[in-house]
Amino acid sequence: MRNTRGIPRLALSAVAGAAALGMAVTATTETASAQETLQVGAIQPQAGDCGQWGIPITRGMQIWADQLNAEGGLLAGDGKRYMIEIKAYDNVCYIPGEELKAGRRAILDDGIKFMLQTFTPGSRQAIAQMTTDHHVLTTSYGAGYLSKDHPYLIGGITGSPAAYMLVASRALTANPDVKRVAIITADASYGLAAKAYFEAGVAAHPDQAEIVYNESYSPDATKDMLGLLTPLMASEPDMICQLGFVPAQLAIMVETVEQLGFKGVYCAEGFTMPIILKRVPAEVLAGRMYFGYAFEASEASFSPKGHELYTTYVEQFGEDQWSPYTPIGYAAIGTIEAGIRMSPSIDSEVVMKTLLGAEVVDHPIFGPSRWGGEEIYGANNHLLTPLPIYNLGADGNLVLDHLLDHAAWWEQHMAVALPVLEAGGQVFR
Amino acid sequence: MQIVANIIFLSTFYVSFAVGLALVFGVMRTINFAHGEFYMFGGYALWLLINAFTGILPPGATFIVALIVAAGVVGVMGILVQLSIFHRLREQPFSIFMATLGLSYVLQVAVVKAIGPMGQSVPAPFPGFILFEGMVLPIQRLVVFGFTVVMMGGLYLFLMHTDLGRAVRATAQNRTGAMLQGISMNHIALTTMFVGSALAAISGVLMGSVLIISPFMGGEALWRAFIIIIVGGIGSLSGAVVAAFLFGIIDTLMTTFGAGKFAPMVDAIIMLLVLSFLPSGLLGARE
Amino acid sequence: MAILEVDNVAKRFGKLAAVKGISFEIPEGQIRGLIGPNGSGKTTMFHLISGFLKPTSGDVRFQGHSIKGKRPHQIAKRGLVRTFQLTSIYREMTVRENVAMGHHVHSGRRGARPRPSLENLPHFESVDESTEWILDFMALSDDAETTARLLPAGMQRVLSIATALAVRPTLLMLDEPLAGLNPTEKISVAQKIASLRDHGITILLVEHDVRSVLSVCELITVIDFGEKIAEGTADEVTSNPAVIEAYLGKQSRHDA
Amino acid sequence: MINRAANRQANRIFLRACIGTGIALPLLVALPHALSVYWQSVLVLFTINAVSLMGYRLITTMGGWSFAHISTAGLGAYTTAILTTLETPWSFWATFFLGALIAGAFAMIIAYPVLRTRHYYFFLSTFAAGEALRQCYVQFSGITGGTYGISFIPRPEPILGMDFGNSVGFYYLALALAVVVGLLLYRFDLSRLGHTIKAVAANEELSESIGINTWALRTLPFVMGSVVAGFSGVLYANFNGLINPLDFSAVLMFKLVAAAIVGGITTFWGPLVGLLYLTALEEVFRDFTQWIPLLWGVSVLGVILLAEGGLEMVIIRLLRRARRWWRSRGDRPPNGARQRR
Repeated sequence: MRNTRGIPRLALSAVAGAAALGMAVTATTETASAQETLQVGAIQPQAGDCGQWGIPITRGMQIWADQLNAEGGLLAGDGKRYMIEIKAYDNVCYIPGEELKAGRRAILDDGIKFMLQTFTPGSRQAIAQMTTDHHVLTTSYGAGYLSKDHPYLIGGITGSPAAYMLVASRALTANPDVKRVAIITADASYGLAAKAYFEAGVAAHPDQAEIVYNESYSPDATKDMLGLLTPLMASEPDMICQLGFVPAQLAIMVETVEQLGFKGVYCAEGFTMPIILKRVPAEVLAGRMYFGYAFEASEASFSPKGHELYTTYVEQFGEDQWSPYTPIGYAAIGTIEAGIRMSPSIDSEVVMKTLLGAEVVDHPIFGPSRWGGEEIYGANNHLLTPLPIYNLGADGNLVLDHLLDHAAWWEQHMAVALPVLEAGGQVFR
Repeated sequence: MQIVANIIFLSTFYVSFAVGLALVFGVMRTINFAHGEFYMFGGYALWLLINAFTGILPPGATFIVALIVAAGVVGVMGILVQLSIFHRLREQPFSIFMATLGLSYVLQVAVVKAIGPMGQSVPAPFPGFILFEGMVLPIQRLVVFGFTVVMMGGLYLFLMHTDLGRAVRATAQNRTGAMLQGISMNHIALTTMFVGSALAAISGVLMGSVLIISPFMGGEALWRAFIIIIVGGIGSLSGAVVAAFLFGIIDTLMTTFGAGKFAPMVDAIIMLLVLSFLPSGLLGARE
Repeated sequence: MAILEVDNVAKRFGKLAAVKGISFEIPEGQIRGLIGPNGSGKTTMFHLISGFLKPTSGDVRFQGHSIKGKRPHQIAKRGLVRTFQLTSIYREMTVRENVAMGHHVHSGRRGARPRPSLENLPHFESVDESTEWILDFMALSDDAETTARLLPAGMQRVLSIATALAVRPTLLMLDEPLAGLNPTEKISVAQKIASLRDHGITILLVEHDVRSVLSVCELITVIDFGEKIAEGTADEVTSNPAVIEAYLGKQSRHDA
Repeated sequence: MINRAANRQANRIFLRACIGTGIALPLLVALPHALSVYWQSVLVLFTINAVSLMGYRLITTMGGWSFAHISTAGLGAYTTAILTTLETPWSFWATFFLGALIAGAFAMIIAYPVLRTRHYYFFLSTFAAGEALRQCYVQFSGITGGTYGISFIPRPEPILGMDFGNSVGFYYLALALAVVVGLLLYRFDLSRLGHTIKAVAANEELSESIGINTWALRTLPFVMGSVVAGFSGVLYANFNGLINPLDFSAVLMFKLVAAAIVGGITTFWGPLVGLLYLTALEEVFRDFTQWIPLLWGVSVLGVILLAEGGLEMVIIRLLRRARRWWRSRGDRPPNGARQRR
């Protein structure tokens, strides 16, 4: 009995082993085939909990590629059209060591020359040297970390973490009666960055508002919103700035603080309105929900081209899978698209020099934008795209509240904002 | 005052999740790592049924349908796990532990692939809240509290007043003794896994109505539940309830006083100390 | 001189007093029986002497030195070695490896401390020779290469005694060495125990089954409910009314 | 008394292993030159993980599956990261040994609580200890950089004309460590002490009763394994040039445990087979990243349910069968060999 049972098991294992070996061989010998295809890398969480962020971002990039490919490819500055292929690499929930491993895969093995990665300083620093050595133009949905020594790292758009500062500031400007601000962020590097930028945004309105609550929560521990938000509400804020909750959690947060009697305004990077409106009626929330992060594709008026992203995504994956994070990858890779369009060659060094050398970059979503970042990063490698800030209309639809000029805002408020960012460990000069 | 309500609601959550795990742990003397995924299935059962029955059934009725359906389906899954893993690996608790850990990875990816990675939430089937003595009491949470009490009551009746339940209890307290009395281990194991898994699913439905539903909600809750049943004492359901309230208090107070980010460290240290120096927990039987 | 002095030893588990102040002495070279009905506290007593449990009060002296609170391995190193009620062997090792492992305290460069009372046991320079001698003495040579778990229960019991013997104990404590053996095995193991004493080893054995002990032991201590109720020769003990009441009374109830 | 025969036997096996290593070494030295830069980096990480796993396997010989191994390795990593990025930086080589020492010291401290537990309680208590340590990396941000971690850790300064700035040079450093650690641990595994440790794991009560200091013999492999983890952590930090608390999280610990389970821990080389398998799995299916956790899960589940003892046992059985076939191929009857059995 024993023996007869053992044989198929052994055979099974042997076959599985052989198959794995066979696939390894084919995988390594297979090289880039089509000449006219441009591979673009995406280092994002592809599995596990953080897939909630990474997978929609990657899908957004895929739709970007599909749209270009449907036009016959991306028309580069050299006059040729290039088909785009997105290659996804997993950083196992933003682990910098894994970001590096993924970077090695993309850069050293697959020869990727254009790439999108996470904005957190740890992740950017992880592959900074490699992008420089191998001339890999690497964008992100924000800056996070930039350096003169690493010119291939660029901040593609106004996103993490700068957008937090701008949204908080806009909400204060629009609501002069807001005096007390509560900030609640995740105890992780992205959350701590957001904390500093929210603080900077509030600091730009010294005569108006003060921060009355400013805490980090552990994203690992199961968090009951009611318990988490009760102490926040005890500080009697009239504005709540949040970063770190996934969309569904944000919906529960809004419902909970409403129940606890909150009447003020919210600011966050993105609200997924359909799920929030299932919980709290639109007439209650109208005009109180400030958010902005790249752009919100489900709102059609800001960018018709961007809205196509939304319709395509919902078609492919369903409305309940829509995420405010989908557009950020789409928008950030647009900066590289702009670079390739204006560069005389698709050589990544030429694209980098053309892009950074341009006075004004015509971004496919945001239009003409200028470089900035010198004061924070010691390098003008952050494209300061205008930030559309949204709000909820009385009819339950999103409205474009304001288009904020990042560069102008910075010029006006830098003197007060910069020291706050420095204190928060966000300045990398 | 709100703090008191928060402590009760959080403890309710801990109780409803930990009690099934404690039952399985007590009888099988090993951990079913996939318990967290069974809980997650409960959450998704609620989400799917709410989506499917919108406009057909009132959400409150759907909520109750979800409780029944999830308990039944996931209970059967528990039986399958018992037959395919626990029974084959009996007397090898560590292998069971690792095998179910492997299973939990498989189930997570299966849900990501079938439904999607995005966390979901359902609007409260019983919306609204009441104000009482300065406390905000969301009705859905009161409903969850009520169902948890009913669930615990049902479990109590089952364990105390049915022959099968008494046999389960005897096994949890003294395995060898139970075997000597002629209790069939296979029978008890199947019962326990059915009941334990169904409890996980019920907890998932209850919590899915107030928390986020995601493919990974089980993993977070499981780590918490480990600590609770270890502190409560292996094999002791009352210990699990006491520990759940203890952690409900500790966690609520830590969050209230701005030390929430230290919660994982404090939990880990408590767990380490209890395992090492008080292995029978607060109310557990000595082994 | 007494090799082991148990002096008013007591042990409590929370509220439960398992052993309530028991005293006895074992003179060198004796085979002593420690009997009592189930749950009388004899296995607890065994654990208390061998260091697996720490007495709540009282003292245990071995060769004149207190061993209270010492760890079991320290006590074993001094020459007080015990076996276990449920046969304890290295199941996956061969019989030879089991016995060789028993030489742990004598292995290595420093080797064994001489044990004066063991002059009747031959001295060996290497573990291999000693192992060979013990296998031969315990009649295990034929099965030396067998994996221990494959041996019949009786042989496993013999193996556990052989492993303990490898430590070269001056006092060997056997926990129910005859339980669960068939009559032939019982006779052969009892003979082995008797011949160990002839080699200068003092023996304390715990038994539940009175009849099998009576023939081997020179003196018997009877305990019940954690207290010593009698001590004497086999005849004295069996005719002691307290013993009959506590022990045989229970036995008959148990049988019914 | 000396157990001469066993000693001689162990020396013979060890000599064979040394010769084997000696033969394989030129191949291992030449290997990176046949690989692309990317595969060189895979090779370096594999070697560092192999070192860590050898330490892990040593811990498992005392009967417990630790879940604190990765966090402990983190102590080595943080030691080198902090000290080599000071304003007056330490030499890598000093931190190399100091890091391992600190990891060992930590193991010595937590040995007292965690070694009181057994089986999966040990697993859980080491999980708790590891998580507590990892939370220290997060919360003591003044020293550790908190959730940002530490970046731009320099590579080791050259010695004897060896440059460790590139992957090949670093590989030689990792390889040297792997060979030294491997041979030392292998000899230890064969030694009397190694056998006694396994005896303690097999039957602790009996071992204690025959005079074995079981506490010491459970602490020893735990501390030794952790020192080895410390070494691997130092190399990990210096190779990547950055560390972060997330680098020592449970996901990556699970990989290590999975390697040991898939490969098996009976033999010295079992876990390395498991690591090779999982590394290959990850590389082969890297375009299907969303499925990777599923593949891990299936591998672990499959091995536990279908191939008890891990791949090593499958390999051993295959080898044994091949040998039997080789021997019997001369005198096999023309047909019906199976029916006879």
